[in-house]
Amino acid sequence: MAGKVKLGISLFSLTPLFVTRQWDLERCLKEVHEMGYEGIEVVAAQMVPNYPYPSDEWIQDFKGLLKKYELTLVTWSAYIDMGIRADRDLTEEEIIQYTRNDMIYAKKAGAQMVRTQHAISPKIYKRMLPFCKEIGVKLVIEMHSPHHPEVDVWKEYLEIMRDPASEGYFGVVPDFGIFQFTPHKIAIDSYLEGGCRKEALDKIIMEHESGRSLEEIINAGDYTEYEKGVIADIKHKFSAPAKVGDLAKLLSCTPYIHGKFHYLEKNCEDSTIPYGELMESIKNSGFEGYIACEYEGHRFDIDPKEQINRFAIMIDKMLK
Amino acid sequence: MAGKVKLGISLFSLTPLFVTRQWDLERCLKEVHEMGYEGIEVVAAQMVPNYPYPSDEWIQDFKGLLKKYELTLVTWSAYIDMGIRADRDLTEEEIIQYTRNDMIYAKKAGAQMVRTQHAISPKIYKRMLPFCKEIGVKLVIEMHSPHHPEVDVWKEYLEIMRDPASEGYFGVVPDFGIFQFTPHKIAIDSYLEGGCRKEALDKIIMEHESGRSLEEIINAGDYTEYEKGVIADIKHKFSAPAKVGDLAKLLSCTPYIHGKFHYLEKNCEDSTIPYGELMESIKNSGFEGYIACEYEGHRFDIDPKEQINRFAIMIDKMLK
Amino acid sequence: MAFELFNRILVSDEDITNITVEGIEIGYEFKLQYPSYRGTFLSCIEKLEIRIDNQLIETPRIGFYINGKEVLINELAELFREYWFITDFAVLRIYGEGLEIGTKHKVEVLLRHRIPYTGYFGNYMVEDAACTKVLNVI
Amino acid sequence: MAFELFNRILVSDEDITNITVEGIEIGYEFKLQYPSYRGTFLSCIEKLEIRIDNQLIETPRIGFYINGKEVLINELAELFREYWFITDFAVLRIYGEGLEIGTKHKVEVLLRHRIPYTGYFGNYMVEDAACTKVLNVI
Ligand SMILES: [Mn+2]
Ligand SMILES: [Mn+2]
Repeated sequence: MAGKVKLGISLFSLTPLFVTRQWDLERCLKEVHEMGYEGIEVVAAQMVPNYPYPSDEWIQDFKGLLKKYELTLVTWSAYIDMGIRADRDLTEEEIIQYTRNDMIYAKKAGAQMVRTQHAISPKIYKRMLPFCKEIGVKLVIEMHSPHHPEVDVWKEYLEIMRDPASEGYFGVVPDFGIFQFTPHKIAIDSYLEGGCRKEALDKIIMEHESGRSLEEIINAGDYTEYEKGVIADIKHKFSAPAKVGDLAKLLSCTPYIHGKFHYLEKNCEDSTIPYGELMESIKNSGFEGYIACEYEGHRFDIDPKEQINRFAIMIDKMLK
Repeated sequence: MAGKVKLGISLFSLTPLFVTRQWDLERCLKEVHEMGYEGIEVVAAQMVPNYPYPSDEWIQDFKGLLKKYELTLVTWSAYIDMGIRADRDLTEEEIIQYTRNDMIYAKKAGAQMVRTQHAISPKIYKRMLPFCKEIGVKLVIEMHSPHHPEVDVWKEYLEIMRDPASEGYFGVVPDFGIFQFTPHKIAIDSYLEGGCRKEALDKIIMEHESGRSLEEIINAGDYTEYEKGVIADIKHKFSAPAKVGDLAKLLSCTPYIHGKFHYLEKNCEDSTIPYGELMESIKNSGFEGYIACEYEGHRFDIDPKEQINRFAIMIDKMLK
Repeated sequence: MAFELFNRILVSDEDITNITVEGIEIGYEFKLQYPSYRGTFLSCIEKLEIRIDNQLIETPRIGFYINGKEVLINELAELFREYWFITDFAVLRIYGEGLEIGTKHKVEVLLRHRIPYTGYFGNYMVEDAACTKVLNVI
Repeated sequence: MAFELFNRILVSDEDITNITVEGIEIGYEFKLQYPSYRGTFLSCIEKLEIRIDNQLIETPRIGFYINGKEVLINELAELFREYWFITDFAVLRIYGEGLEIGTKHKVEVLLRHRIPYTGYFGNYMVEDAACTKVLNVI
């Protein structure tokens, strides 16, 4: 791998194998190691038994496995599960407790950083800084679709992250899903299964990519009601991707990147997210962290192992 | 032990030793066996780990201990914890679930009966009959002070219990505390510690026992405010004991008795509950079940072991 | 469908077994898995409907057993500190008659659940997971 | 006093220990026992106040750890399915500075709790258990 960019993987990528008990945590670690991944992210709510309060024995076992498979625990991925309760959102006190708790276990497990979510709020985020410094763990927020750098709350976050007081402890994790401009294979398959005609869908996507509006597309063809819904869905989801140029602005406070994708073709390319341009931007920025494979096209009929292998090949090629 | 009356004990009697971890469950079983007790009651909410959902391993271990110490599990004591929730009382559905659950684990542990509480309601009690028959476990309700046979809900219960349809499955557990007519040593010590003068208390108790009313007692002496409170407390708690004659009326549907007491003197006698007369009534009735020692005078400075030994001596003497 | 994977894991392929207490049948049970990529708190379950051989089972007959405790369906929405780990099975206990060994039964489960971190611009996503399997009784 | 026994078990005699994460002190902890003869559901706790060296500790700093989970004081009243077994200790974690090893501190706990089966003729009994002990830090 060229330069200081390192190849990581969120074990979330292995969801279909993990939730069906085909691969346990150790098997996941072993396989990603063998594929050349060096750093991992664990989604604690997914793979940590007794979460949110894992046992010390589990932590010790986990650290032993990381050593065995020569893997670095880059990121402990946490949520702001604001909507846990049926009657109300979490309170500030509760969010702090959950976040502190994740940071404690992340530290015990040896993680460099905890990924959290925008719902933490700028106010609470700032309040967590002393604890980050106290225990020496970064607390980073993922910028995930449908968010992008122009969302108001993100302008606030970026200001906080760029404040020298938080340097080394705060940061943003851009999820490349924010750059996705057109439907991926999983969505396309779903539209087709739902009854959209193949030739209609090809036309819709071509017109979407050429910049036509919802009304223009609808008026330019003879579509079924379901197909009109597909058009609306595509325009709703893929009309406002972040601009590639935005990445450069984020990278100064980016310690980690989510290489999100839903499907890579046999040629190891993604036709829905401009990976080539994004990787150029990363190389030019001097970014030194991990870019993590985050495969999310989970279906029974797709082999995640093949997909994450293609990702490693794609990134490797681009970094050369 | 004369006749068919058998000596049992509620392990609740050993509370001070159990909650301070001086005696574990096995030690409790060993000691009561050595004192001649043959049957036990376990208060599940007190001594069963992982209650209300004990593990099958624990059940097996417990049964092994019962065998080792030649003890019969007579009663699994359950509660109707109607006030568990802060916002409302338990619903019918919840009461049924908790009760069914206790009956299941009682059956697994080999208990003959489950003691429940009056709060189950006559309606739900009747609904439990099919399940009692299905799994072969009695469901009995304790009549505990301040209740007595003249309380309305108890008239209903006794009618249900006397219905031939419920024979062998329903019944009442009289707690001898309902016959207590004057304060026991623990209450007296508490009044004295609270500031009541010894000579004042002697006079109050004498006058209470001779049948004087609250006003008569207060007017017949020169009492402090605290002492007036003591008089009110005594009159409130000990003015309406059940009549000894009531016991005979209950015994036809009584499979089990709680020999409640708070303090037995060195001569093994209780001066606050008419044990002699009650035991005569039991002997005359042909009652064949267990009378269980239920010592409740829990303080740090009293040895429960000595108290429950005195109980065994007292009952043994009376049954001869 | 995007959630096809998760729908398919909702009802475990394991057999139905009768619940017995000292040899007496008091119902039957089968296993559920949370239909997602991660675990959740029980309070995120907004609805859980069980149909056996096309019959809706009334909630008082159902015990939802997880983490060493058995709760009622009606309580799920309030259990905001009870975590359902993604590879743990919940045991769905249906009290009443047992089922005949060797027979097959259609088990239909509908689970409506809130995704607690999805309030990006307002409301949380609520998903319906549904799974129907024919299971053996052993 | 009738509840003298139970008052005295509320605060365990065991020492205070600092809470550390990879060698970094993030607070201290000590143990509580439920002040009764039997266990209860956490929802029966109506108030829990902690004073250390006569200072009331604010609730956001406190973690109440039991049955493998840590909850906030403000949540106790709602946890009607979480059982506190009578011989299990709850660990009271106070986040912030640790305490100096070898020092002694006054620990005062007030626990107000509802006795859930006492509604004989109406209201439930509510008891205040209080315990003060001077504990070592080790
Ligand atoms: Mn991501
Ligand atoms: Mn009793």
